[in-house]
Amino acid sequence: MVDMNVEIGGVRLANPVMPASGTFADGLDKAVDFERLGAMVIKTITRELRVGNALPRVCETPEGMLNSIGIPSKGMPYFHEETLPTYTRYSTPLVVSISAPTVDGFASLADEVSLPGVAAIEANISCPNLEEDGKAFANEAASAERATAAIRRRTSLPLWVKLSPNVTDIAEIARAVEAAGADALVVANTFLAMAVDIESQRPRLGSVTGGLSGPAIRPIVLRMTWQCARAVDVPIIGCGGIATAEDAIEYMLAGASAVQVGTVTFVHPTAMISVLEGIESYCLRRGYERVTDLVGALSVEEADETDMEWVDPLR
Amino acid sequence: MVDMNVEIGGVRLANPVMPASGTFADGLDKAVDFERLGAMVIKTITRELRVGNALPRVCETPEGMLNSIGIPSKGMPYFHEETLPTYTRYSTPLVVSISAPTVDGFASLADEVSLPGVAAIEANISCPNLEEDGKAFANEAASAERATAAIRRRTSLPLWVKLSPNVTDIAEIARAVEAAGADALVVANTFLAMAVDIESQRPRLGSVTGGLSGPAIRPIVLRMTWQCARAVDVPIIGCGGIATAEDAIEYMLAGASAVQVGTVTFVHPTAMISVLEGIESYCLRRGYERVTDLVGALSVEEADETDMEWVDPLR
Amino acid sequence: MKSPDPGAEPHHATAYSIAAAEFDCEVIENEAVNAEYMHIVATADPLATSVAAGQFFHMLCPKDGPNGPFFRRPMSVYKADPKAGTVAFLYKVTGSGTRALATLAPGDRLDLFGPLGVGFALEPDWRRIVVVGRGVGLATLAPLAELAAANGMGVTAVLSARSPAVMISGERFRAVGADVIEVTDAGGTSGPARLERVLRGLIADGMADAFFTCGSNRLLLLLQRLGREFGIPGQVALEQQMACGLGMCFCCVREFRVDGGVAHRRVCWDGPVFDLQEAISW
Amino acid sequence: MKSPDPGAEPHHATAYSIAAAEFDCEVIENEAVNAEYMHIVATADPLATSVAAGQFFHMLCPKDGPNGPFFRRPMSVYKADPKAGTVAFLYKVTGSGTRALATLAPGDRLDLFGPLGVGFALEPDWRRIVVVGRGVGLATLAPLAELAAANGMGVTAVLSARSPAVMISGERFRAVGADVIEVTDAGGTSGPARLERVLRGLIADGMADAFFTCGSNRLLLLLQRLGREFGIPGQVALEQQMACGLGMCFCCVREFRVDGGVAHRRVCWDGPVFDLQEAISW
Ligand SMILES: Cc1cc2nc3c(=O)[nH]c(=O)nc-3n(C[C@H](O)[C@H](O)[C@H](O)COP(=O)(O)OP(=O)(O)OC[C@H]3O[C@@H](n4cnc5c(N)ncnc54)[C@H](O)[C@@H]3O)c2cc1C
Ligand SMILES: Cc1cc2nc3c(=O)[nH]c(=O)nc-3n(C[C@H](O)[C@H](O)[C@H](O)COP(=O)(O)OP(=O)(O)OC[C@H]3O[C@@H](n4cnc5c(N)ncnc54)[C@H](O)[C@@H]3O)c2cc1C
Ligand SMILES: Cc1cc2nc3c(=O)[nH]c(=O)nc-3n(C[C@H](O)[C@H](O)[C@H](O)COP(=O)(O)O)c2cc1C
Ligand SMILES: Cc1cc2nc3c(=O)[nH]c(=O)nc-3n(C[C@H](O)[C@H](O)[C@H](O)COP(=O)(O)O)c2cc1C
Ligand code: FES
Ligand code: FES
Repeated sequence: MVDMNVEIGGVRLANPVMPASGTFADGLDKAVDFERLGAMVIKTITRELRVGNALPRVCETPEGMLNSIGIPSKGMPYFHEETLPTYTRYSTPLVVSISAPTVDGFASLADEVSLPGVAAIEANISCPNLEEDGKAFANEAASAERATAAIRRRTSLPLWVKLSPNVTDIAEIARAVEAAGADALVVANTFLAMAVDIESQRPRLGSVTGGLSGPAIRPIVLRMTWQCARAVDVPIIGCGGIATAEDAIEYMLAGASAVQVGTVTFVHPTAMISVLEGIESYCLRRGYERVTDLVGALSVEEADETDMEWVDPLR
Repeated sequence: MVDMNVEIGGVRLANPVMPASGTFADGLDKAVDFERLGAMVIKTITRELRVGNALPRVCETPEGMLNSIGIPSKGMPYFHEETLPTYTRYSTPLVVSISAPTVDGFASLADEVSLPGVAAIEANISCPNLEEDGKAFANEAASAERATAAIRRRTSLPLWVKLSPNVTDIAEIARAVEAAGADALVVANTFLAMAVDIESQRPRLGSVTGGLSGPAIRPIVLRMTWQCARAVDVPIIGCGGIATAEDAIEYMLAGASAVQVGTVTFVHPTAMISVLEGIESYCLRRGYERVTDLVGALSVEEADETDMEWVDPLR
Repeated sequence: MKSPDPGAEPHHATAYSIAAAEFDCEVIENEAVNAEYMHIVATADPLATSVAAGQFFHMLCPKDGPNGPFFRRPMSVYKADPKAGTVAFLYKVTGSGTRALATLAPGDRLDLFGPLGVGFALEPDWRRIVVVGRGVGLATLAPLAELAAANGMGVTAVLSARSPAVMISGERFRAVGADVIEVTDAGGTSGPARLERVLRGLIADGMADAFFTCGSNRLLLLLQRLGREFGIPGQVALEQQMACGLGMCFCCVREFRVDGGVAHRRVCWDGPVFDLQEAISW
Repeated sequence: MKSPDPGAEPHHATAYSIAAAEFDCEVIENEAVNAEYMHIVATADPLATSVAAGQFFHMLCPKDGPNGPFFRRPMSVYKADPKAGTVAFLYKVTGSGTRALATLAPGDRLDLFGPLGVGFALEPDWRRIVVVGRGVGLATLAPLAELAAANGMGVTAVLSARSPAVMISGERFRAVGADVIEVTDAGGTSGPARLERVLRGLIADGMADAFFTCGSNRLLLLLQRLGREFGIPGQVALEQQMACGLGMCFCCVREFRVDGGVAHRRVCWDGPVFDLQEAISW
């Protein structure tokens, strides 16, 4: 028996496997027993009523997909009356992902969703910040920090902050968000990307650009996870291109305390369960008593880094 | 007949298809007639003698690969005596990629390779800047600009600058590099990434992290190409995951004036030729007389962007 | 376009089966039925063969090249045979996914996820229904005709195609006792004016307690107009690009006329079968 | 490790064929020869069958799943038959690429790129050579034995394997008239001390004008030692992970002892056959 429990920034999870926001909804219960999940992370909600982006909203790319779903939102009354009761039926911890266009919007929405039955808040700060020219909060350490700090002041729930991978130095942003009071980091959201239909000579997505997800991005996000894990003390939840238990174990060895499974669920609806079972068998096979023993177990030899030693020019 | 000529920052090319630095060498002449290429871009050279990175230096990822080849360099005498004569036998323009650990190093190397037979210099500024803590020159607008300006002062050859995709705002860097005197931009180098062998629990690359290339990254680099093309006036050379003529046409529609083909050559050695022929047939079929008519022909409807209009909160 | 309630639940969103699963099936047959359509039959277990008319499976097509297919492909069931333990689909090769699907040979594996979506619903008091379909839409309507016949309803099937050579499923409809009217562009018999006359005739003869359609925008518009004029209810099966097929990703939304406003609904979850009048033609 | 000249050209880097091409071949046979090895034969045109002993093809293996294989896989030619227009390879299923390769059936396509690399070189004044190989390394040595025999040289082949059941190519060597000495771990005959006695015997008998080896580090070390002691030249075929196969990417470098220093060479381009004494064991 492997102890699969993990503690993620104040929330105790029965195992480290959970869905990524926007790739999970109650319909999945047709194929997956939600009681087996480490947590349920629901699609980002906003206070505002929104219909989402223009169609087409998805397209296929090499081992990945683009999405420009946007955040179709039915508003807060719907959240209270429909969404919350749908998930509080399960004993699995519920993580509510929130987004807002302003720092105050984030703070007051966090306050509003700090309700019984909600185990943690995941702040999706990859959205455009209307107070700063529409640049995403997650793109700069300062704005990421401001949003985090404002949310922190308004909720006593565990606060997970989801970073964007579209940045030069994710470790710097991770440190800023940790300093502002995040209890855990989710690394990461999608890469801004695009695709073109050469016959119509138009973008394949109705909104021109969208987010790239799926196995294609895994090596990049894995690197970011490793960098963040070395930069901060709070737990990291790895998220990007995880399709199998092996992929999830890569993330955990690189420093993730838990993982989110997104796009692959669209292709293999029961992927989360096989990831979970595969992690457990790996632990059994390798003699780990606790899944937490995997976290950061990567052994990195001091690289001799010959190529970094720029020797004196020859002449 | 389609006019396939393109003019890239002062160099006239017979067609817009060329290899990406580090994925091309004289051995390819076993399979490809170099006279058919738009240009020959050779592996980055440095002044210093270097052996390259620890092994393993490559690994496979979903629709892509990681490399941490580094820049094994045989030094300048070898460049003069062996490399240059190897390529000046062909009438195809030769582009010499250079790299250096300091601004002055870049400038003097540029000076040194400004030789007869060299058609243009490609500055690979994704290397660590020893004067700024080892951060890559290409990571910040200021350091990218300094390196470009220094090279510009020391060579009258056309200067192409190759950007890094590991940045928050590539358009900002493109503008800085253009302002510093670049004649064209190459968008882009590889994404910093990693992979882990879960059996040995070690990184798959000897140097832990490496660069992700191949089809997997195409949607991200295509987006960057589009952003850069809208930000600057100098021509853009698109580079990232191009495997087929369709991919190259996507780049050209999005604003690239030419393309570099990298990783796919390892899988299909004659890929550059099929890309070239495919672009020409597309032009014929669509009635374009000049390949340059494709550049930036993407039609982007004013997206109604419903999802960006954050309406007033309901309550 | 902005709607007052982007996700109002349609009234017939009752789940058809409470479970769906990923099935590793074996291909039994995969053959061209004419120049455009292929017929694929695969082994299926009881949960899979419990699929209702109008529901669909989400199919994992073999890889074709680096560009995919990455997503599954939705296909409505053409025939489910619980006794034989098989499900069958009729499909048209249109792009990378269906092209790859067409390469499967008997003995190959086929991964099916389902059954999914909301199928057709027959009101007990309907006696005679009219199904009007075109192209591959007929594949979706065939099991409905069978279901109606099994419930003792009379079925008139108006089958439209470009030419007799690519007309499908005529026998399938006749086999369940449907009156079949075949019309083709090639024969000049499928034009809207002529079809309208045919349908008005059926209405006059009391053959149309309800309309069912799939596969043509023009037919949808025509049936909506006649439905409104004569107060005849109806249902339409719609298509939309899908990623998850389970109502999770919101890529497959379409707009519907609901309570005087416009609502967004997910074709995979709230449909693919919708009320005839609520559908907005495309 | 740093070398004075990271890329000194090895002295035998003469190109074998001036051209290489991507061939779309048809699989004629792909069968297990024992519990560990498969034998694949594919159609090939004259450029492909001009491949020399020790040269290799870079094979595109079918896709196995999202993780690849992405790169080609290098395989030295086991037999090229210009008359029949075929090339054959002997391979061991070790990972994703060879696993996928093993699924190919006669009639399937196989994309081969080659011929590549520098093969074995026979000096005209050698009369008798000794080839010593282990495991799949024997596949690489078999065409060399054939070439030597065709040039009138005597060949002694010392074939080493874990057990007789996975011993390969014995007949292939015997067919060209080689003296074959089979040794196995299971039979306790493959230990270094015993092998050294065998080789010293061959040297004493004047059978060893040159040594050739492939597939075992231990054998390489042994032959290097004996080669130095008796001044016997030799060549070794080395393996290394490859991406391009054409000397472009520098992923396949290994270190070699050259002029008292250490040089980096590309196995795909400067090899895969190298001077016995320059190779550094791994
Ligand atoms: C509920 C439902 C039932 C269907 N039943 C059938 C059927 O019984 N027989 C049949 O031949 N076809 C049916 N279709 C259409 C079928 O899904 C598409 O033909 C198929 O997805 C095309 O994939 P492709 O890769 O060949 O084409 P591509 O054009 O390469 O596909 C590109 C993308 O667009 C999507 N796409 C393209 N055309 C359609 C379409 N018409 N509907 C939905 N997505 C599309 C694909 O799924 C994919 O995501 C049905 C569609 C839906 C939504
Ligand atoms: C010049 C040359 C000739 C060869 N000839 C033969 C032959 O005739 N028969 C035979 O069975 N094998 C031969 N090999 C080894 C063969 O290339 C590997 O067994 C094969 O690449 C393994 O691929 P995989 O996907 O099955 O294994 P994996 O372990 O999944 O491969 C992962 C990566 O490592 C590389 N790799 C793994 N093992 C080796 C290896 N031993 N050598 C080089 N790369 C490796 C793969 O190419 C791939 O890039 C030869 C290798 C070289 C370099
Ligand atoms: C269709 C779709 C919708 C998404 N919606 C959201 C969202 O609402 N909020 C959010 O934080 N992330 C969203 N994401 C991003 C995922 O949560 C995840 O970060 C990303 O897809 C990378 O993981 P993956 O490669 O496993 O999919 C969405 C992703 C997809 C594919
Ligand atoms: C093995 C390898 C070596 C590379 N070496 C260099 C290099 O020396 N200099 C450089 O500017 N880019 C180098 N690159 C990056 C490529 O030039 C190119 O920017 C990148 O691979 C993206 O293009 P692709 O997806 O078509 O390969 C290298 C890439 C690979 C795969
Ligand atoms: S396909 Fe995902 S919601 Fe319909
Ligand atoms: S495999 Fe690329 S240099 Fe050898």
